[in-house]
Amino acid sequence: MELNAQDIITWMHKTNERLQNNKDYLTTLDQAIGDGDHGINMARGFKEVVNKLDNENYETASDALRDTAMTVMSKVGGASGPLYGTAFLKLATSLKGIDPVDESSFKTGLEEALAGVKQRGKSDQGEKTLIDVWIPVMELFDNNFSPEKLTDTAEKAMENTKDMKATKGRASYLGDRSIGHLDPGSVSSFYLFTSLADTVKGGE
Amino acid sequence: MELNAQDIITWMHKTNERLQNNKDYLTTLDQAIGDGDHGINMARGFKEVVNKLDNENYETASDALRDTAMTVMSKVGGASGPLYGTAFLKLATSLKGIDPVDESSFKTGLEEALAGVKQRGKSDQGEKTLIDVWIPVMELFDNNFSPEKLTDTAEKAMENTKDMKATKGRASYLGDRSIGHLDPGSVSSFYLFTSLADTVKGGE
Amino acid sequence: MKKIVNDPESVVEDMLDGLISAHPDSLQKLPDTTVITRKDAPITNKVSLVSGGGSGHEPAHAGYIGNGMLDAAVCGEMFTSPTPDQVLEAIKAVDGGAGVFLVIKNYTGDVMNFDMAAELAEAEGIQVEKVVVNDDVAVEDSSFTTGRRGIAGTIFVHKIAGAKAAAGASLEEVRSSAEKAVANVRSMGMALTPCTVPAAGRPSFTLDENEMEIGTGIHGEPGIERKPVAAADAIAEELINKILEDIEFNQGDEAAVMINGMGATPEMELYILNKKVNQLLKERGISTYKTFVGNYMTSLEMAGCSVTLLKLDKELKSLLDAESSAPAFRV
Amino acid sequence: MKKIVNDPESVVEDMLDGLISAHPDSLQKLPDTTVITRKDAPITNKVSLVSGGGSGHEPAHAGYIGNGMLDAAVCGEMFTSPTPDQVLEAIKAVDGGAGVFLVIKNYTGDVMNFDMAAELAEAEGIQVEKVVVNDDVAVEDSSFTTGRRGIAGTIFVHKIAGAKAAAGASLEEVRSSAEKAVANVRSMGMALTPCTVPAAGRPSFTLDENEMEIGTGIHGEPGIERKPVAAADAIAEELINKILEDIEFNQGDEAAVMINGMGATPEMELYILNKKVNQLLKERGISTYKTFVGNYMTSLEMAGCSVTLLKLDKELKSLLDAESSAPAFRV
Ligand SMILES: Nc1ncnc2c1ncn2[C@@H]1O[C@H](COP(=O)(O)OP(=O)(O)O)[C@@H](O)[C@H]1O
Ligand SMILES: Nc1ncnc2c1ncn2[C@@H]1O[C@H](COP(=O)(O)OP(=O)(O)O)[C@@H](O)[C@H]1O
Ligand SMILES: [Mg+2]
Ligand SMILES: [Mg+2]
Ligand SMILES: [Mg+2]
Ligand SMILES: [Mg+2]
Repeated sequence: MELNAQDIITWMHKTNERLQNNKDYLTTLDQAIGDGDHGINMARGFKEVVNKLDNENYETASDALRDTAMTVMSKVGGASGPLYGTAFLKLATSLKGIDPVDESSFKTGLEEALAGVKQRGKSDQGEKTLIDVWIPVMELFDNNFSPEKLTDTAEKAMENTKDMKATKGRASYLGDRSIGHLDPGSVSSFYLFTSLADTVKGGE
Repeated sequence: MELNAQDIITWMHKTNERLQNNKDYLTTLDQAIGDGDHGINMARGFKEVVNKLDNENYETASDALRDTAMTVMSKVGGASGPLYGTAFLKLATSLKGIDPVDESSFKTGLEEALAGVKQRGKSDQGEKTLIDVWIPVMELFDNNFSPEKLTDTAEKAMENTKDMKATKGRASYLGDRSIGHLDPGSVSSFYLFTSLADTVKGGE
Repeated sequence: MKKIVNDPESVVEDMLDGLISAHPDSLQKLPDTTVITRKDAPITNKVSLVSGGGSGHEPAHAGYIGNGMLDAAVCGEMFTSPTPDQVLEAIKAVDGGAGVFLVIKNYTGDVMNFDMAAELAEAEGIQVEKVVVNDDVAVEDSSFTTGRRGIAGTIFVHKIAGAKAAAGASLEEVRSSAEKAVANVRSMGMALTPCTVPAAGRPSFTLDENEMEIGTGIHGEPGIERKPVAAADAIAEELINKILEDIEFNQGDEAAVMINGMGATPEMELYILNKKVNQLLKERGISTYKTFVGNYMTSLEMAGCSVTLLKLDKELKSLLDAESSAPAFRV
Repeated sequence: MKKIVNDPESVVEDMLDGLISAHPDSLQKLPDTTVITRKDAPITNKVSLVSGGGSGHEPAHAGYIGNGMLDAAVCGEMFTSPTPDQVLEAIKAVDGGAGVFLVIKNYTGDVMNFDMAAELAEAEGIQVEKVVVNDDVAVEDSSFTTGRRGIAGTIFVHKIAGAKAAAGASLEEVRSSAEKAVANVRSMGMALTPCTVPAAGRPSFTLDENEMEIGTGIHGEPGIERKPVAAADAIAEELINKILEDIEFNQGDEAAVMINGMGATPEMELYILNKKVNQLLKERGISTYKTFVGNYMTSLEMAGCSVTLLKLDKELKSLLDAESSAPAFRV
């Protein structure tokens, strides 16, 4: 796997498409155990991301990721804004000077992104948040990565959040009653990573 | 026809019963072309009237009517309170010193009651108000009165308000759209006079 | 009907008890009445203001009691004019020797009940004057009918008359300023949903999921037109146009604006409406002197709003700006 | 969904324009932001207060801008925490050299976004301190989870911290008084109906015609129990008991009370509730120092209420009594 600036743009376009198409679904998920804005937040933010990316020229993947981070940070809001923003920013910083991005560097980038998210969110694995999708995805890289596995892993991880009890984020107010619902942030993270898989596969 | 203090008490009891039983119906009528409180107002007021009448001793019809007037005035509220209050007060004043009340005096009393209502309400015949029931009823006395005719006349007069256009009271805001609805105050006046008919008939 | 109430028959009494509990230092309830007065009433030699009407329009009217506004509010049953004996108690309690001024909304019931109280008070030697507010342009003004209703514009009349009285004016002067306010104030309202009087238990009317009604009264009286819910800008335009058909403004005239919520309308929506109202007035060369946005004259949990314009002159401006300590209209 | 709006995507922007139109002399919007500040900001040498959060809770938070309360409010999208860049703009605009104090409600999003802004501001050489309000006893307080939410008690924290800052206190002193307020404030809410975010187009939850929910959050977060609508007195008792399980009051302790409407609750119902709350406090030997009844922290057109108690000491009482010119909290 290799990613250059154009791949990042493609990745974000595909992510945006999924978010726009599933805005209502994400909102429904968030209405069940949160406040019903996750779809609206992500759709608003990523619309701005692709807008931004389409209107600039990027030399490196890192540069495109940095603008993605800044746009997400200033346009998404809520909990997911600073978390995704932090993740992309850490990824961008970690990948600085590496172009195209190779699989091993990408894994290191994801590790640093995850560390940033955990610190920012004061959260960890098993608390029914998007972290529960990012960890298994991160572990896949530089190991036995393939686009199919990426989609598969992200999807399973997303589904696993259903049976978890939330201890962080808004769903934590529900305690045990959060069990049985998908975590909205994990679903948007699934869209992100399955879009990455599509990007790597090429085509469309 | 003759009315003494006890007849007035019986009359008000019968009126109260009808008002309590039809409170909801009157409210529905008032919701259509007014503000939906006529049933509530009249039921509240006449509950207090019978309460008052049951707890005092009255020598004359006039005395009982006076207390009826004062209670209606202070417990009904809205437009109907001062109008019915004025009517009973004028009737009481007109009948002072006449006991038992004969038909001819009663007619004079009703005439004075009507004059009071017209003056207080700045209203007259044909404006779709309770006046449209009181006028034909008044004309009946000392003429060819019978309890059956009283009920009949009041009922017809009440029904006639349906086709009128309101030019006074809350229904007047509707202009032509007030046509096709019974006037709530005319319906409560029908209850009043059919209860008087019952009282004169005796029994129950 | 979902409400935070105990016995539907005692909502007014319960509310007034809760009101006095919340304002023990400034308000009092006259024993065995539904009359609320300022605690320091009567104010010697000040003209005192009494307003009132049916309950269900909170903060009208008890919320407008305070220095520079009302001395007493007479609270009737739900949407039902208070009775003459109650109004009389209010008049007697607040008269400080300079007379009592009544602010009456133009409904048959209010007019009759307040008039009777005024007659009774005059019989007891108290000077009484009054003004009848009829700002609602949804209703045709005709001398053959009951005429226009009194709605949210009443609050401006309280303010003007109250400031005049607080400044030491005579009963006659208060009446003259109040009449000027009435002559220059117009309102127009609309509803998205009806409201339910607790004792009635069901709404006074129904509207379809995408219907609104223009011109609904503050007691749920039917309005003048039903149609699909329009955008805020279109609603603003319709309400403003209807008002400006009724009262002439010249280029450069100044107006006080009230964007009033009917009870269940989020403040957000009132401000969205205000944006357009402000712009429309600007386009017409009318200068907005002051704007009041909030729940001033409500209809229980009705969703909807009204817009009020008060055309100002120098006197009205200074009276509008004068201090008021009334909790619902602090200036 | 029936609302007085134009484009559901631009409700916040439209609202803020309408807000500025209504208060042109006291408020301003920073260009290209959703930040509202007092017009005379920055006040030299005064600690400045910045609060904010998602929109839809009006008058929170822009209504609390004024002398003695906030210097700026950062308005996020509907129910969505504002972003760090917006909070940073607010901090920069109001800093008068004595530092900026942030009042944050305890939601993951608010905490993260405000923290990031604080880090950015500190990097620019501005002193920043903060307090996180967590008054909602409907949520269990646990160090392993997100902890209790911030709801209507936040208004009292604005008032206390704002009065302290207005009195010339240092950033550290403001923080310490604000923390005292947070430690002593508790709230508990309930809902009769849900609300609808315009862009979502449907309510966040549904309740049956005779159901209420205890403990609902101000963003429609599910509460702790659903049951048939109870009488006002029973609701008062349930809310007060839940609060008093969480904070100890001793005989003779004084409290400030807030009876807060969620947006569509008639003031009448709030006063009916207050009657019982007042009585329950009296029974428990708690003395009511001041009571605030109204819409202070809403959830759009949700019907329901919350009760807040702030346990007072001498300092908190004098800060509560200090002057405030904020339109939604005039003292
Ligand atoms: N502390 C946290 N750590 C990691 N992820 C979190 C945390 N809190 C929330 N999230 C993620 O954010 C998502 C919610 O995002 P969103 O609805 O946009 O924000 P908000 O909860 O502020 O409305 C959750 O589904 C969860 O995946
Ligand atoms: N000016 C008037 N003259 C005579 N009767 C009137 C007048 N105005 C109203 N009414 C009567 O009063 C009735 C309404 O009473 P009610 O509903 O109790 O008062 P409100 O209209 O104040 O709510 C009407 O149906 C009508 O019969
Ligand atoms: Mg959310
Ligand atoms: Mg009526
Ligand atoms: Mg009425
Ligand atoms: Mg949110």
